[in-house]
Amino acid sequence: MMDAPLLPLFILLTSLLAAPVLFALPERAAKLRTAINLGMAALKVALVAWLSLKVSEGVIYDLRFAVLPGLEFKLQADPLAILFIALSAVLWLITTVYSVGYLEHGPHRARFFGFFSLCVAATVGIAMSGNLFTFLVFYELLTLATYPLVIHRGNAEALRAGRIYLIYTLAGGLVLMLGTLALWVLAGSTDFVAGGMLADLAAANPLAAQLLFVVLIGALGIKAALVPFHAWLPIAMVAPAPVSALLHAVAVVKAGAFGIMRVVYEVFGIDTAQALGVTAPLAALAAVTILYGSLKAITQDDIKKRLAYSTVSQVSYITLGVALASPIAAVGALAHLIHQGLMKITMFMAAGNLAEGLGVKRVSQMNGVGRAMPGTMLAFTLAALAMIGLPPLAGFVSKWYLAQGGLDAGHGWVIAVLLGSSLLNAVYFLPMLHRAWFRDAAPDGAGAPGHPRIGWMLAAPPVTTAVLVLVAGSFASAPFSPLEWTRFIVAIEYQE
Amino acid sequence: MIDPLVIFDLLLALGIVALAVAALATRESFAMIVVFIVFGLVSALAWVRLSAPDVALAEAAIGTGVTGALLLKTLHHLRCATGQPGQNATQAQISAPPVPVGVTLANAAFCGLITLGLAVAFLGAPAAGPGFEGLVAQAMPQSGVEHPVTAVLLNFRAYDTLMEVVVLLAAVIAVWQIERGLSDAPAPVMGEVWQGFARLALPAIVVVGTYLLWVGAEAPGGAFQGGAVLAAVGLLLLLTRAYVPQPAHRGIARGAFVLGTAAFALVALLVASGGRVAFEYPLAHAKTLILLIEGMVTLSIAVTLAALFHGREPMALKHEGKDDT
Amino acid sequence: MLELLGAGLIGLGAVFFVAGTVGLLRFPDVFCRLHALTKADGLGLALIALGVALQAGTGGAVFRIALIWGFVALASATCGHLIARHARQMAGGRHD
Amino acid sequence: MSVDLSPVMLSIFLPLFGAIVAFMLPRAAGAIGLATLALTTGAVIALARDVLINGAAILPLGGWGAPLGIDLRADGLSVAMLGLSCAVGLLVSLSALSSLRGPEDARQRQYFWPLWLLLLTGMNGVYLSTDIFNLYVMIEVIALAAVGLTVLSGTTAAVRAGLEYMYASILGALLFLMGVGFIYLQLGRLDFAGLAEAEPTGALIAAIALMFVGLALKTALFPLHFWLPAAHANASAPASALLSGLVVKAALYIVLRLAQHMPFPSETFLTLVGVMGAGAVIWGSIQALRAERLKLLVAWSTVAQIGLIFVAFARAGEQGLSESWKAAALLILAHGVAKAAMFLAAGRIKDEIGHDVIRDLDRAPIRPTLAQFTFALAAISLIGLPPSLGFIGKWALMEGAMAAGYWHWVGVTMAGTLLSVAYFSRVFAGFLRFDRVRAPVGEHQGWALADAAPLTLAMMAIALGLMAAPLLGFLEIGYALGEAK
Amino acid sequence: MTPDMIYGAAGIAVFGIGLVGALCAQDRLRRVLALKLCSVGAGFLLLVGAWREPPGTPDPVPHALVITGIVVMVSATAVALALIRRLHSLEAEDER
Repeated sequence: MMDAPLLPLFILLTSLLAAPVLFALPERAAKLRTAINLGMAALKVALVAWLSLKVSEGVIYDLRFAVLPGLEFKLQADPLAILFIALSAVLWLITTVYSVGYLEHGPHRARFFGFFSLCVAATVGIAMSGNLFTFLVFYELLTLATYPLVIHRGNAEALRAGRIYLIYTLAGGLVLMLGTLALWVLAGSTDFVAGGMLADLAAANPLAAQLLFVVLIGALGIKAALVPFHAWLPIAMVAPAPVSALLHAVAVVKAGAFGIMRVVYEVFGIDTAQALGVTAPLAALAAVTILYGSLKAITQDDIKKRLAYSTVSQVSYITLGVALASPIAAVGALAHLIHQGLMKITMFMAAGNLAEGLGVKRVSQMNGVGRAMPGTMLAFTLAALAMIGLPPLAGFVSKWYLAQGGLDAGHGWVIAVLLGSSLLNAVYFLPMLHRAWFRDAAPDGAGAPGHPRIGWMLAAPPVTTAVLVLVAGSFASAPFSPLEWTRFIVAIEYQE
Repeated sequence: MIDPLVIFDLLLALGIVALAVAALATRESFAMIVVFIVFGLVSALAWVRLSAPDVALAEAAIGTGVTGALLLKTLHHLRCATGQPGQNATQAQISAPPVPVGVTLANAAFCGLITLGLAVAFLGAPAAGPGFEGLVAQAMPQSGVEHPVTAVLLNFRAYDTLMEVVVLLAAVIAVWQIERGLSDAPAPVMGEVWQGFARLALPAIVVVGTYLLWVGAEAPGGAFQGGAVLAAVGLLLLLTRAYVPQPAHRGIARGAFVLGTAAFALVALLVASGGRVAFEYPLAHAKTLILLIEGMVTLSIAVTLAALFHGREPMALKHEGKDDT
Repeated sequence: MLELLGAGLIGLGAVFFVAGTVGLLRFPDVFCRLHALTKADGLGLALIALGVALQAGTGGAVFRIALIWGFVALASATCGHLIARHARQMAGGRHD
Repeated sequence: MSVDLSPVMLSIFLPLFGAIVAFMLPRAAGAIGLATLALTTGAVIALARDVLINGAAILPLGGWGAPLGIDLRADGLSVAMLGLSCAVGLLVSLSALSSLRGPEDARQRQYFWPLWLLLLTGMNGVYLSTDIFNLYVMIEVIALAAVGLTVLSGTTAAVRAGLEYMYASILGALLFLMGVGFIYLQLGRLDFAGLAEAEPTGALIAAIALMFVGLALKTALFPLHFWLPAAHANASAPASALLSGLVVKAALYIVLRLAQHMPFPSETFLTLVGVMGAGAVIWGSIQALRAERLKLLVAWSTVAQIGLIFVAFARAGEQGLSESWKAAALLILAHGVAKAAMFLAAGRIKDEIGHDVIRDLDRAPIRPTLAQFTFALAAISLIGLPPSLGFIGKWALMEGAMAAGYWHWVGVTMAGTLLSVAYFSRVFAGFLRFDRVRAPVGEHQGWALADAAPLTLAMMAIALGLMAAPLLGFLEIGYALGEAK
Repeated sequence: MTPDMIYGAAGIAVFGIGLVGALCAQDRLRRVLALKLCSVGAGFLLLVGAWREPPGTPDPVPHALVITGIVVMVSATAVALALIRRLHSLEAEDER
């Protein structure tokens, strides 16, 4: 097969170059815009598939050029990157379809899709960053590209949310810059190296290394919505549904979680991090976030807010898996990166459909919506059950590995956390399902099962992702399934 | 025994400082300007004592004469525009926001501190060591002129001088721009004696100015002093209303403004051939070229200074605002 | 001999200047001051110019000194006239 | 016999002749100005090529050679600054052509070009000069032309600001001149090479202090910034872009050069510079947060950003300025390009919606999208977000500060960055809010040609960040600091 | 006590006085005048640097520099005064 060393760059450019074209398109050129959007998204999926094949064959991709003397801008495609790119490429395609349907007659579509495209470019860039410096560049780009999406509605509430979002994330970016600089000054390199590269520094100056860890994880924790830096996430849910879906499932919170992985595994190295004694506190913080997020979710009546707190909780599974410092837990964490994405995107799209089709935005309005929109609600139900961790759905697989990893690492309390979280998940999701399927709609109020007006572009995406949730869980051991790929990665990171 | 000249120097220096204080402390604006003019002339005297007759001439003619005229004109304008000829300009400017006394005091204290520091630094500076005089003496034979100051101005550091003429050009363009459309304050009527004086003085001033220009090659004097004296002709013409700038004359005026700069820069560039660099006059033609440049520059300076005094660009006031170029 | 005479004349001229300046400072109004200045300084200048001319070596220098004296005399007379005119206008509040 | 037109001479003399011709032929001033800019840019490119191949170029004017004569010297830093003034100048000129098009702008148009070309003459002269008295004359050329440009719009506010600017300029230049006097007193010569040999005596310290204060006044370093906001905010858009993007840089460049050649200033002095810079960052940002008008906000942000550049000077540690000058140079270039873009964009916004009151930006039924986008791009560079040149500059600054253990300067830089996010996001909110408009908003206004120049500038500010490595390599050509120490 | 010391001190004093005036004066005209005083002070300093004990001739370069400085200063003064005149007219208009 043909060898293309610039493949990672092409993958980046499919969305990076699409953005200016989309900006420049006149508002009315809807068909052309859709064609470009879908064409580019499909092309990206194809390129990513090609890339994963090559990487699994052992081809190494490494593109770099110097920005400052010694400091390089570096793109690489390692298995971990592939995992994240694949997720974002596939979900971008699906979300694009959904967005086209969602915004069919809305204002500012040129702007929306331009930034949407930039946002995916940034995510792909984050995935393929070969060092922390490059990671930082794309991390900030992600912030900038998502801000206009968050405030897309352009009203006072959106602006306020946008401001809070911007302050949190840019502050996070600034702290990340500080940490990257410190890393650069202390270690002379910011490269991601399997097994880490800070063993010498940690031995020579453990305090500096610990501080560095705190700074870097703190910075990334803002985007990953770790408590106490999570406040922006529930506020940012004022964004349009596809944006929320992207934010929660693919781009922003995942970028944070992914960054934590990179830092723990490839900057510090899991052994070094453990030796520094920083993983246990991180695990504890993740556990607190998991429980706190779930507890807060229970009290929310707004569907998207409830989902947002659920994200706070679920994303920390990933952090927890990383911090447990056990290969088995790591498998769970990485798998959850994918699984949580699939589950959450399904739920946000379904929530969007409820709002669009029925005007339902609150849990208390959900009575009888199952009968009005059976497809959408079926997808939602599947995803919710997966979240709770019902076998054989995707959520179960990741929780299972996390629990095993906890035992493996000698942290028995993890089981309790997972159980508690699952219980809480059930407490906030089951009533929604109950209302949707088993309650009759109030005869007059909003959410009366009328004739939902949603096209296939809105209806199909959540169903697709729900099917993926089912498949990912049921065929977890198939080749090229997320779980298998994850094992491949963990073998590299733990250098077994 | 103390040298009587030292006493003279001391008294002169004290006088200069006193006049400086007086100029700023005088309340009435007109008196302030008069004191300033006296200050400038006395300073020029001191500069003669420092063996710098060229500079003294320039200071007297430009730094004091032209500057004084500019100040007086402005004062006249301020008083006329306010409508009360007798009123003090200070009171007229009510719209300037008052500065808190504390700030003023702090500023003054700060300045005092700086001055003290400078004085200490000056007294601690080494006795004047070798400057450029050796280099200048060596290079004089190749300079094309006999007077060292002129050699420095038009040959060794001709680039500075060119840029100085550019500053003058920038000033006149800026002034025309700033005062566009500004109506002229009514010229003061000065009576017959003044007219007679002007008529008598004009030719004499032209002669003196040209003489200063010519003598600059070997003795104190030169383009700037000559130009300033010639500018006095312009001032007299303007003040006696013997010449009223017309819109039609703008082209000529522009030409006169840029003449010095253009000629200077062209010569500077064009001599750079045959292995020579810019500003490197061929020795055989050095004196000619320098005189040529000086002549053009003198003319430009004279016209420019007069134009700076006149201020606004002459144009038909009827078409105010939508006047074409 | 000429040297000495020149010095004497310069000294005398200086006395007139001092007198004129005292007048400038002490007299009550513009016209009196002008009176003191123009008269005394005119004479003082003439005496000093004469003194310097006596000390000067060349004819050219003497010529230039004479010119200077002429110009200054002319200018100060005109100035005196203008100041007086202006003062009278101010006093009378009259414009012409 | 052919005349030897060295690109060093041309980059100063072309704008000079351009100014003369533009002044003589007011009707054709625009065309002449643009042609001059293009030619000058060509000369600078030729010069850059020369310098790249042969290293620093020295031209002893009149053939005398320093210290008697004046030498012009073009090294990497000079040429980079020349490039900045020409590239930014060319694009601002393009924008001026379109923004000064109306019949009511006839007078502005007539005077804009000669003044601007004289300004360019002065700036290019500064960047090539190696003689401190010549620098004094050059900054006066700049000052007069810049004041002329400031008051071009002719409003009361502009003239009042221009007068304050004039006072500050003259005073700054005179302080500088006094410093020149002390240098002469101490050394008996005025060229840069002579400065390097100087012993730090009282007279020299006085000279350094005087020149620094003079230049700080010219470049509006806190607390000597009082004249800048009004002057830059009230000038017309192209003039503001030139003033904020280029003019203050000339004085900054001189500070950089002097720091290169003068004996190493004491630690206390540097700390003081840094404290002033930090004050500028904080105070400028606070005022930008409070500003009611867009252009005023942008002007205050200049005060803050200038402060940051001085922080870069101040964080020189034991190694002297040998490293920190690079951060300062990068920040100067980055700010020059981005701020010019921002002022032009702000001018466009003001033109399109008729006012520039920040609070009411979101009431406008018309949104000049492209200008807003340009503004945002420029803000990215000014805030220092990757991959812009501003980011690289801040990176270099913080890296150096961290390596030297100056954590307080790191803190100041970070605070400045956050504050800039805060004040710029006020503007973004105005751009992107729509619920206060009654009429339907036509957001996409198409591609106005007038937006091309600012957009290009803004994209340059971003793209240059990716070219920072070759840029730094170029800046180091002929930099004599290592040898001088 | 040589002339350079005496006039050098005077020059610095004049510069300082000008500085005070430039920063503290409220009157616009007075501030211009104060700046002019500063420039005279700077001129003194340069000329003092050029001065040599009598048998020696002074260094001509600073003389040239001061002449340049004078011309530059008169240009700047002219612009400042034009601004003052313009501003005065504008303010008078605004008041009406």
